[in-house]
Amino acid sequence: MIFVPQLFPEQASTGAVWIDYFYFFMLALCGGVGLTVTVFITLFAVKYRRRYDDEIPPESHESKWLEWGWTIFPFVAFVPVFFFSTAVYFKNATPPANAMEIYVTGRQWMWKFQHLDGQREINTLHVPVGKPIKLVMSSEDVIHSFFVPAFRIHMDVVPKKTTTTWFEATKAGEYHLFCSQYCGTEHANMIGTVYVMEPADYEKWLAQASFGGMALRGQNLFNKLACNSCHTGDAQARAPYLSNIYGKTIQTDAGEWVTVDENYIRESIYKPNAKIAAGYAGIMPTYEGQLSEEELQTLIVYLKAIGSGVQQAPPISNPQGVQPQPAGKNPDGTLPFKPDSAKPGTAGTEPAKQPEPAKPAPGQPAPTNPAPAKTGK
Amino acid sequence: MTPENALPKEHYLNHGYGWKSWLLTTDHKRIAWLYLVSITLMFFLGGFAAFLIRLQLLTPQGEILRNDTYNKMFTMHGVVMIFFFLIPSIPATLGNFLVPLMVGAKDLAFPKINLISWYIFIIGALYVLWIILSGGLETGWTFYTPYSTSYSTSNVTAATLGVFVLGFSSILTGLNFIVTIHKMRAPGMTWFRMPLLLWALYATSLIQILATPVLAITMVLVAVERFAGVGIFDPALGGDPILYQHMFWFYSHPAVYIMILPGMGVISEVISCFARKRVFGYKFVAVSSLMIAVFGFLVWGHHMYVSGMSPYAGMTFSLISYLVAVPSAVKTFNWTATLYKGSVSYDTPMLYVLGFLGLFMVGGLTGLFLASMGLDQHLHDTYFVIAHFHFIMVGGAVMAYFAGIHFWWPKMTGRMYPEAWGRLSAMILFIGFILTFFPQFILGYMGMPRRYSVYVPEFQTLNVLSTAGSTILAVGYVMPLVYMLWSLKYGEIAPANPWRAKGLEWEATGPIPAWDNFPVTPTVTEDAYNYPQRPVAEIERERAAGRAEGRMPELASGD
Amino acid sequence: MSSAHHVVPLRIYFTIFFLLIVLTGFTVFISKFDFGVMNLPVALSIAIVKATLIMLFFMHVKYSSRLTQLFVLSGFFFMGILFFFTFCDYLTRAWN
Amino acid sequence: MSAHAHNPAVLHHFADAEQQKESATLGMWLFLATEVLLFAGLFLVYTLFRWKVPYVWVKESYLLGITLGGINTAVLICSSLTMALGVHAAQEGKKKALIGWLLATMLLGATFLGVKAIEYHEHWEHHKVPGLNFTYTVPYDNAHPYKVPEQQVFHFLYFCMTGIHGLHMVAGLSILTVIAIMAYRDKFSTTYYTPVEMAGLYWHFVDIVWVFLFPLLYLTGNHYTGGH
Repeated sequence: MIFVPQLFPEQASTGAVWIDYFYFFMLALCGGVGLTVTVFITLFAVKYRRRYDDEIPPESHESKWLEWGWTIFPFVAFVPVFFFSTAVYFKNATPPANAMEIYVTGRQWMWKFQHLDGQREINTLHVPVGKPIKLVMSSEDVIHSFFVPAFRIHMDVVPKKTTTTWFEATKAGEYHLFCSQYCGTEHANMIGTVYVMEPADYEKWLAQASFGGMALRGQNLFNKLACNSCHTGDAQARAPYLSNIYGKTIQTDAGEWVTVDENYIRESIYKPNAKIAAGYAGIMPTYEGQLSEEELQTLIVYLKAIGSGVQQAPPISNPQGVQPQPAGKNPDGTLPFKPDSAKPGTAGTEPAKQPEPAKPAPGQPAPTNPAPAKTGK
Repeated sequence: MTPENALPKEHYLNHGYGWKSWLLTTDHKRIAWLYLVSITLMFFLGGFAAFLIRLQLLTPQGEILRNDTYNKMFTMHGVVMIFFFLIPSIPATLGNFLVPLMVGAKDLAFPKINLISWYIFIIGALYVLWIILSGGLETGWTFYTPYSTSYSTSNVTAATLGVFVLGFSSILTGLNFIVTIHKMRAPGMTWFRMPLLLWALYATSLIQILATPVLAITMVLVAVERFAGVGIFDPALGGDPILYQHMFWFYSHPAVYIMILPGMGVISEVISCFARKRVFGYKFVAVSSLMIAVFGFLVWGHHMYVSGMSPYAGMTFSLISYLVAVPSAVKTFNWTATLYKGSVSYDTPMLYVLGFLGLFMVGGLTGLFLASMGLDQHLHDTYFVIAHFHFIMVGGAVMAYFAGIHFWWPKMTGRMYPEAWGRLSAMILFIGFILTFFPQFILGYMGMPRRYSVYVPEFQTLNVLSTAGSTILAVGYVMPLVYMLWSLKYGEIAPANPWRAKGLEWEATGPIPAWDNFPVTPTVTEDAYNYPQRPVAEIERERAAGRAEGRMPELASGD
Repeated sequence: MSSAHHVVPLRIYFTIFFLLIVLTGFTVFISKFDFGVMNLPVALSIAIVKATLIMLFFMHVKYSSRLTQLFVLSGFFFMGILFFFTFCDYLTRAWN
Repeated sequence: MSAHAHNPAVLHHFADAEQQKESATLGMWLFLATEVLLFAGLFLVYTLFRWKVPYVWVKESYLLGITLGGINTAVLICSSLTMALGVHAAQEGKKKALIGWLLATMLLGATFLGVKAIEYHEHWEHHKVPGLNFTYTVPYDNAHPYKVPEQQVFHFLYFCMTGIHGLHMVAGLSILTVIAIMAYRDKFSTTYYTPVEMAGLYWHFVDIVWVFLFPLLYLTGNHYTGGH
């Protein structure tokens, strides 16, 4: 291997295909132009070399046609190239609606992942083949950049903001995950591995370790912070009812319309008075500095979960009342939503067939790095 | 070759002796020398850092530097090479020397400001050197926030203020050039009779004047933000890191044109001289410089496709980025056409120009890859970007700078450099360059991110190639330093116009200009590059005669 | 060129001064009212009028060469570019 | 060469006084274009934050109060007039008038800086100096005190903008001092008064910056009445 260097990266996602097509198109186009001009330069330089010291070249005439020609031609020619390149971008830009979400936190100098089912990993990411994965990313400190060459995806991970990217892996295997935005001393070691697994292996991996789903952690936090003391859903509520609100477009007191998405939720938690829902007073305190990035993400997931047509948890007098539930078990009445591992989307297994919950006790930190199931390499 | 065996009695170099006559001079030619010496030192400092970087990358685990030392090295390499070498390189040395000579003036419009700008430069340079020696800087030359404002523990505050100070050196030089070109042209020197180097420097100066202050204020904000703990750019304090990127690239993208445009000007000068032909499409080449300068302001967002910027803004930037390539392409086509039916010699400056044409073209064309939003998804911040940038900056700007230094060396010093050594070093540089940077394109597409002090093993082979190339490159850079220094004392005395070049600078007094350039203000009566041409009819007659006598028409170089 | 020795009549200076003071009073007066999003455009328009008066008459731009006028405009033109493209990003972004 | 031997004010590398004057004017305007872009960076930051958190901008601007700022605006406009009159006097070769107007301009400039110093002192008293003694304004509309970091950003920008403007004023005062001394020593004539004109351009430019700073910083919150 050492003597025959690999010259092309693995192509392991659906998006990579188009990027590679465009790359080869550009290689052919630019290579063609470059070679042609090089041939002309060499030809002229050799053919018209100076034969003797006092040589005087013949009269030359400029051609306006030629000038305007090679000015306008590239101008026009670049437009379709631009459209091709932009089309590739936008083709890859929007994740499919059924994409599975994974929450990513970058920090100096590691990648942390939270799966909706509750798995948490550091510097490893397990995903199934053939399933679109949407990464919802944020950073705890400086700007990082999520870069998986085999998937040809690349997105900056910005502190206090949510950015997203997505991919659909096409080949099982282990792939490098790099941080490509310089982030400090150990930047070069902020490397992770993406394990792309066959769906069956992925299911096995999922089963190995799980806790209460991410939304459940969010709900606990929601109660613990006593958010439900205002967001009650009563007629006299001092704050909007949050059930079913995700994805809706609501009006603010300034009369603007905003869509409730990840960044709006984030803003509303950190800067409650920035865009107040119409009809309510700006009385919510900020939680800036009180929540870790991962905790915030669990809140977002919780609000999204109760946004998908299920009821918000009723207010609970004792915020500590709800204990984390093992994933895979259908929770009792206090949890009016289904854990996401039970969604039919997950690699086709039915919720009933979920394996038994894993060993670790609730509340204990995430299990990290379960032995990777067999991979394609 | 040598009509005279001695230099003239009175010239600008022996006009005065002692440090005062140099450090307090307002003569543009001496200030050019002050810059030349300063930036040469900076070039080798930055080059030393680059060499350490390449040595570190010889093995995946990097045996030489600790991670933070490595980070300081690439930061030093970037800061020194960009702010202290590339930006002042051609404008402040060749530009300072040539602008008044080329327009036919005694000096720049504001000689004192010119000297002040060198002092600002040298103060900034010493200051930044002190920063580097006293603990260093490890943010990368881009100073991205919030790393630079809140997390880096190195000397960021001091360094940003250093860059702030330095900016004014650049601004003052640009201001001087614009006024000189507008107001000090000799009688008859119309805009379309100006040498193309002047057009290029004029366009460069516009960028220096209009873009640099934005960087300056951005750097002040970073410094004050660090000092006061307020968040304009740090999101944890309410700021916006992407705003920083907008402001930074508003300068730093046009800044790459500050670096390459003067190089393009030099190429036009040299290629027409060594092809003995007027630059083909003179007006297009001239105006394309201005086009590059103006459109260069509209494309900064192509550095930010994956930063979280709006994709619609990205589209706009992408389209304009494609279009900004057109004027550069036009220049390349015209240079190629200039060779057609010329009389091409292979003297050292011309070898550098031919090297430039090839390398700049690769650099420019790969720029189109990066202008594409789709491909940038993959190539952003990888070695592909590094390779592209170095093909333009080292393969382009530095090659042009070397071409220019060799071309005007006889005028600057009154002496010739050893020609054989010159040709050898040009070829070594070309080969070393290709070997160093071409593998990086492949590395980049394979996904090796930039600014990595250690890397995964599969990237090793190409990295070894690249490091091997860099040793050749290093030899290529040291050679000119040695023989140029040698030639200062032992070089053959140069004739007044060794290349039989056109242009007022060659018509100034003798082999080396006098203190006040022109004893009598010259009057310009002809276009630039008005090289003698043989009428086609005459060539036809000779051919016919030759055919009649049954010999090959050897003399005619065109057909 | 005529620009070099153009002497502006004193009457013009005093007129401009008077206008500037009036406009300052006006901008203070009008800032008492809340026009919502129009607050900034209103304040800026008045400021731009004032700045233009100062430049045209106090700074003699009206009597200067075309070249000077061009460079006066270029500063503001490139400032406009900075604003335009930065807001191209922010105004079309899904998040801010 | 000999054409300008009579006029000692023309430097050796210029062909004539006309060329020298035009060069100086163009150079000055280029420098001012640079200054425009320097302030453009600050205005961009200002505009962006104002767009993002308008409520903070209104309420923090309200705290600045407009009295002193308004006085300063008037002072600066007066100083622009006196400066213009000074240049006029120089054009007509009236030495005494020139020195008088220059001194008046400097006096007004110093007044401006004095008022600014009083304002800065007030901000210090009110704990509104970012990084040194900043206290967040507590409730806007409710009883829950909380930090809005952009509050500090507003005052930070305020200090940056007025501070850099103030530095320009100080530089302007120094330039005017030099010009006044030169005028006193009869350096100027009806044919050579370029330095006075250049100093004037600079002074007016600094005035123009303030013309924008005043509404942007002080008047933004002027309609705010304290309620929601």
